[in-house]
Amino acid sequence: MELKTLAILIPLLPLAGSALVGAIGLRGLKDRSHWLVLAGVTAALFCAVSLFYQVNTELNRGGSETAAAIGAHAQIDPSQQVGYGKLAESFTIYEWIPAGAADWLNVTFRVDPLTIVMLLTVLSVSTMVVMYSVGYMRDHHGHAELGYERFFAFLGLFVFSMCMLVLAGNFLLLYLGWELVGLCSYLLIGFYYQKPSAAAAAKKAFLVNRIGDFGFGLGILLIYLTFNTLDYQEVFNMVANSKMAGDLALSTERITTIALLLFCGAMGKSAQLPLHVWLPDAMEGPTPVSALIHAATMVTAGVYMVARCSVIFAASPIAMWIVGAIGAATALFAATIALTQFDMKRILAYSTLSQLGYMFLGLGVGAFDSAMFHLYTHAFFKACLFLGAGSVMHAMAGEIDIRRFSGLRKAMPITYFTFLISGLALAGVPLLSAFWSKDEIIHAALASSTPWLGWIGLVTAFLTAFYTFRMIFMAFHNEERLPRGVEHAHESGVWMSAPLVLLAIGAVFAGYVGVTTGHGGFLGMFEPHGAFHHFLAPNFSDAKGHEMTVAAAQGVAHGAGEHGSESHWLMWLSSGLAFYGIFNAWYFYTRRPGIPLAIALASGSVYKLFYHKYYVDELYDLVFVRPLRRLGDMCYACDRFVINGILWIIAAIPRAIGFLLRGWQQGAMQGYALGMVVGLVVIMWWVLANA
Amino acid sequence: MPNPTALMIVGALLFAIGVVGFLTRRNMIVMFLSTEVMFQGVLMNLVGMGLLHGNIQGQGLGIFVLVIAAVEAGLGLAIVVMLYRRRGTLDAENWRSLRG
Amino acid sequence: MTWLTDNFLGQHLLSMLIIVPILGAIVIYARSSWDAVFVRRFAMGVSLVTLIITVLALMAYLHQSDAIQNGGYTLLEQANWIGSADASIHIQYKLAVDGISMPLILLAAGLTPLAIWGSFTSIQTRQREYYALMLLLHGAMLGVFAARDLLLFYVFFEFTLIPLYFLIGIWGGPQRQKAANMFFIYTLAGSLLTFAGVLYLGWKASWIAPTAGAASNLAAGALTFDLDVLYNLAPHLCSGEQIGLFIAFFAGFAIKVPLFPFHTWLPLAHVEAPTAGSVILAAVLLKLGTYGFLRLSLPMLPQASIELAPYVATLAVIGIIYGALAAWIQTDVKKLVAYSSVSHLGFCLLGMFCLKAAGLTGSLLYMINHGLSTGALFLIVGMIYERYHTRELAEIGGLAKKMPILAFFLIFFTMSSIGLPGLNGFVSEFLVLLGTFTSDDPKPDGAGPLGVWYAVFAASGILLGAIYMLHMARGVLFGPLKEPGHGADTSAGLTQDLTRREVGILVPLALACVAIGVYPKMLTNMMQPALDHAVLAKVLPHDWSGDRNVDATTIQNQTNQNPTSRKRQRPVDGERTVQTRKQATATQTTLNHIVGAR
Amino acid sequence: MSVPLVYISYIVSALFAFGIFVGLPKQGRFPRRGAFIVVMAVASAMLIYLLQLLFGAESRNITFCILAVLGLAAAIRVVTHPLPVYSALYFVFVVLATAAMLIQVGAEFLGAALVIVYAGAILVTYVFVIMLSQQSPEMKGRISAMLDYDRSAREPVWATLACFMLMAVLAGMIVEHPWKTVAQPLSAVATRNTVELGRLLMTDFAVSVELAAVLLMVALVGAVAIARKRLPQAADFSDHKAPGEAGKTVVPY
Repeated sequence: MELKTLAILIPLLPLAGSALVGAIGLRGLKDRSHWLVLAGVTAALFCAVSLFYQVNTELNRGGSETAAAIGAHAQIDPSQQVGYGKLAESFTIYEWIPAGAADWLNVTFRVDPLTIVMLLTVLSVSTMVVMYSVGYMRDHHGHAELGYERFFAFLGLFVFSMCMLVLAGNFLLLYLGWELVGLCSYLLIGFYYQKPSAAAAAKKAFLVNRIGDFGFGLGILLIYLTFNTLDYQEVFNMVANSKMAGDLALSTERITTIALLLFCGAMGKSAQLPLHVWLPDAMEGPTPVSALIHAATMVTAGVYMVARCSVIFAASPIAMWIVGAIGAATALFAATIALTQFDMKRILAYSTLSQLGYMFLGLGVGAFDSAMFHLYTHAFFKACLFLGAGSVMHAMAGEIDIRRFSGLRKAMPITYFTFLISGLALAGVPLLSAFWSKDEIIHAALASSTPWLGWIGLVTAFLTAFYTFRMIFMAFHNEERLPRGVEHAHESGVWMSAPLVLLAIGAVFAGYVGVTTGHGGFLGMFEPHGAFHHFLAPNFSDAKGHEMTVAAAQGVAHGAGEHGSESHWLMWLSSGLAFYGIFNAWYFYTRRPGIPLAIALASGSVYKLFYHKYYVDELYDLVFVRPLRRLGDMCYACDRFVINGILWIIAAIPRAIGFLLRGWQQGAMQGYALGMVVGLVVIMWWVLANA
Repeated sequence: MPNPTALMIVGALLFAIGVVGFLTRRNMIVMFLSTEVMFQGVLMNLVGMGLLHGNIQGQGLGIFVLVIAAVEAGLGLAIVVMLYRRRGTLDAENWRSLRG
Repeated sequence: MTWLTDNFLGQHLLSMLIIVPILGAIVIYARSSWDAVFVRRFAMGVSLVTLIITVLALMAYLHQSDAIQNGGYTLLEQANWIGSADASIHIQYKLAVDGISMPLILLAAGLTPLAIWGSFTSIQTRQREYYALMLLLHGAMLGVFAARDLLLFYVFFEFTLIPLYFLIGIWGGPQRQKAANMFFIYTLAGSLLTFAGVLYLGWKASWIAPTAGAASNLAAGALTFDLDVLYNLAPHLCSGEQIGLFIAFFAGFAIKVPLFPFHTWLPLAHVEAPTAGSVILAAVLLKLGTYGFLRLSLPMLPQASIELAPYVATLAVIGIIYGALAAWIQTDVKKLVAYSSVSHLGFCLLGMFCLKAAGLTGSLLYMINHGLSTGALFLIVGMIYERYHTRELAEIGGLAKKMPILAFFLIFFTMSSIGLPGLNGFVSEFLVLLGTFTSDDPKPDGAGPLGVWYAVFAASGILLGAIYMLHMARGVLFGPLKEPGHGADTSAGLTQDLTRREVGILVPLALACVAIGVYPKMLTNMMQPALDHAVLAKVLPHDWSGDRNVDATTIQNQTNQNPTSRKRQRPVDGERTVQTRKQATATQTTLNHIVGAR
Repeated sequence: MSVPLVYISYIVSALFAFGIFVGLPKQGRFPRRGAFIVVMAVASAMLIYLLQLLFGAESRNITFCILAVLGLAAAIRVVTHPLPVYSALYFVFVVLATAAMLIQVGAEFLGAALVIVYAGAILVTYVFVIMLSQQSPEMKGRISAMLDYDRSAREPVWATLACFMLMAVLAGMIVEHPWKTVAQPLSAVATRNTVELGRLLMTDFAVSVELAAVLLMVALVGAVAIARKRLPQAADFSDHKAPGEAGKTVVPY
């Protein structure tokens, strides 16, 4: 099929499934509702794969020029279209919004390597999660939960929205997808709407995202003001060319403002530091949702967006610095909180925050392809971890606090092994997927002008390994304990196990598309930067012109041995840290379970700070929510007292006159006659005076 | 031959006295009498002005004043009688239905 | 299409549009023997017939490609009302539609049947009078949008007050009399000033129009209120006159809209009004104010509009934030939605006064969208109220469990209201913000009077809007089930969840929301030429110090009723325009340079 | 010369107004007769002085002055006397004085008509009506025995104030105004007065005369129509009807 048809089909298939389920699910399909959505998402996945082959062919056809362009990036001709030719052109579906005289903001799609990567990631994880949900959203007897069809309709809608976000060819359509995924997140977090905490979490997620979107929307408006277009390629070309030509028409301040406003949106969506508060609460939603939306796909939209706008960001060193700093801060901050939590899903949520921080760190130092690589690997192992947690939760009748159970590895072997593998990947154990991607990011950071970001990354890597295995040891090891009310733990059914296994396989092997083998690097076999980076290279070739991106820009050359073994010390160091973290966790939580308590007691206030998530929620409540609420009270009071008071005063003037005149209005004829006489006298006097 | 201005002055005073009567008396019959006094004043003024202008038309109009006075007396008194029969009193204060 | 317009009725589609509902009202009121059920059905039938006539009018309008491309008006009907062209007074019965009024007529004609349908169970007393008044209101609303004579406009404008006054005062809530009085007096007080302005304009036209060559068939000194004549009066009004007139118009329209400090009647009226009254009030009657600004203030008083635009826009921005904050703390759901109207209409005015094509289109589209989504929200609130006889957030909650269909619609229209992309609210909100944000940017169509900061502050309304709407959705739908002790009252033939009738009311609105959100082109294609021609071309590119000969030619062109050959033609003289163009070209050159050889 | 004239006219107005005020029955008390007489005397004196000034040195018309004083005094008694019958009788004095004054200035016909119409017709009607209605008992110095509405005036202060202003403005205007000089001597008109008046009525005012006749006819019919209504009896008032409602139940005979 044609590229365009495929691109249109990809979002529409899940949407069709979702719409059908929404329309007839309640009456007709009931607990068979999943089939339509599953079919839609799977078909979309096949379309995406087909799209991938087409794009790959296209890239290879123009490959020589691409390589030349990248290789000779120092002398790129400003007038030349960037490497991947017509792929960069977005194609218009229809005219959407009129922005003044004969100027339309269109519904345009753009299919390029970055899109493909995101599509494949999103759709494959989605397929797994939809499959998993079929098992998860039922009780132990196989009956569907209340709202089963609603759940699948929302899932389908989410996949549609995410595909729109990814496929968008301009900023406005990106915003559409951006908001729609926010809506789906809202609906799915609030799936158990009768739980007040879920309802609150849904609202919070939407609102915090809106704060980000406020900035994002302004960024889009500013882009339109600056470039008079919202199309990706036109904007990027203008930025890139102005940078090349040293044109002053586009001041750096303007570009920085645009970049930072866009980054506001990314902070909201990807839960970066000041706006991270919604993500842990979002775990109130059903676990598949946490896996899909709040770990693998939606929250990475911010990363995707910054990567997509790499040209804009790369043009502003300040913005890049801020992105990196916030990423690093979030990574460390979230990891410290994760150390102290006991709710499995919350630990994973903070871990997600932390990993997203890594991605932004990578973006901030210009390693856009590495960040995307990490996004891609992270999707698999984090989804697997969440689904595993969901499996545990399902077996424990909804209990997820790791203090309440332990030693599950015997009863739930599949869950345990998949969880373990993904946990190892998360911890950054060598040869698993995250090892490659995380290491690349840290490497790029260390090589950049801000190496301290890399050091933060290394510390976080140690913490990650520790808290991951703290969770695994507490939940799956030691003697078997079950929460009250659960007679025996049992392994989940095939609907749930199959996705776990598939994702675990992904967690192991997904990293190898980004690795070059046979060059004699790490362990004598592996060098970073593989096919994945080649594939993405055209997207970031523009941005790599910037001096901040030197380290990552080495690209192909990196593995060729120019740096030799000197870069491999990092790989050894980070694997050592991972193992050290795992060892510590083992020691603390299996050998000497008293130690953590002792530490917690010894470091009382620090522990409490971590445990209460740095009191950020409380702070926001105090600083923003309450004053705003007071302001609302004031507005309403102003309405009732000030404005209505003024109105009353204005209305009192005629009322007072009427009150005065009422005395004259006695109804007696003679009274009126008196008035007449007085009037007559006045008139006559007036006439005489003027005679 | 007296000065017409003097006639007008007296007429004006008569008119004003009639007005006071109309305003102050509560007996409807007396109120009507007061209006008759006012008519006298008007009549004198008309004649006086006619004299001042040296023509007869003032007196001509005076005839009509008489006509109006007769009509007014006839109708007004009929109404007074009706009102009296309705309330059993001649007090004008008793009729206040104009009050809002 | 000739079959439609070549007969007598086809030539009087607009008159029929006004007369049919009013006749229906008279018939209903006169037939005291009809029982309530038949009265309802008859009223519904009349409103549907009106809708059909509207659709026919739309078809006839769309057939007039001239009107669509050049933004002129069509379906003209003209007759002398008071006086005649050769007398000293010339007030006409003149109806026509253009791309500005047609969408609003569609909105009014589409919503009234739904509002009437929605009253079937909620109105149980004095039904005959109720439906008669609804139809009367319907006719008056359509008349406002169709009128092309200022006095006729004003008559219809004021006439809408009377039915609604009774609708609120008789079928309203416990404080209905206070609300009705406040609504009536407040709006009337404002529009009396407007009337003074109207008279002044007519008087001014009476001695300027003949010299301006506007309508040579007019007798010298004839008092006229023909909009086509009045539009060309602007060059003859000095700055002070314009500002005075603007304030006079402002008094009536800003209260009607309602703009920020004049809005206090709205929550009260909304809370007390019966559901259908609220729907019509929010969806259509508030639009009379914005329509008045768009139709009268901007094109007639361009200089004052430009000068005062920052002030109006400031009020609008304050209103956006203020309304949103006040909405947030409400405990009465209906009051919350009412305050949201204040916030939303701030956007509407902001888009209007940024004087950019995008902003104007967004503003007009906002009128439609606000009508759809807020109207639907009021309907939904009414449905809840019918069942529980309360709207207090403290007394109801968790209704999603018992009323999933209602929950779906409430969330849907909430999302529409807070501007979720893909639904209608977003398109207009984005256009308004885009227009405001780029207002002082000379490209592509001249610089407007506002700056970036208006848009920045207004954009916070998006965030605040989400806050209060989700606050409401959460309170009503989510959380554990909470209902007043007596449970749902299903005595009037209702069911726990929505009945088929209620779903039937909401579905067309929802479909319209999606349609506008996904493919707004069908509306904007209609609006944009008309806005360009009838508003923007009259406000911005005009040069006030330039010579006035051009005006005469423009006037003649515009009064010419077949402006086929004029495609987006604008007067090209005057310093301002030239300057603007220079700037535009300069920018274009720079950009070309930036872009390189693209 | 004219300035003092105006002031004198003001003083006359004030005095007459004060006289009326004193003479009005207030708060159910009889007026103070002595004070009333004194004030009236002063007022009359002032009036005569004013009239003398107006007449000028060449013609001191004492008769006119006496008539004027008599007429005004009678008029004041009309409005101040508590008993309507007396008011009506005093009114006869007013009519007679007026007629005499008119005759004195040469309007003989009008004077005669005045006496005939007023004293002969209208006054009789008044007396009939007075007799038809309930009256206060004979005074005998006991005002409390009288009907409430006869023995207390309504807002005398404001009314006399308004009256003073009216008098002052009217008299001031008359005195002040530069009247056009007479086109023809008064005597020339006065000599053939009645003939001229008759001619005028039959020529210029012919239509008006017809109209006046019609008017009288209409008034006659109207008076009959009004008076012939059967009125609700006291029983009809027992249920408290709103003012104005009572008349609706009236049916013709």
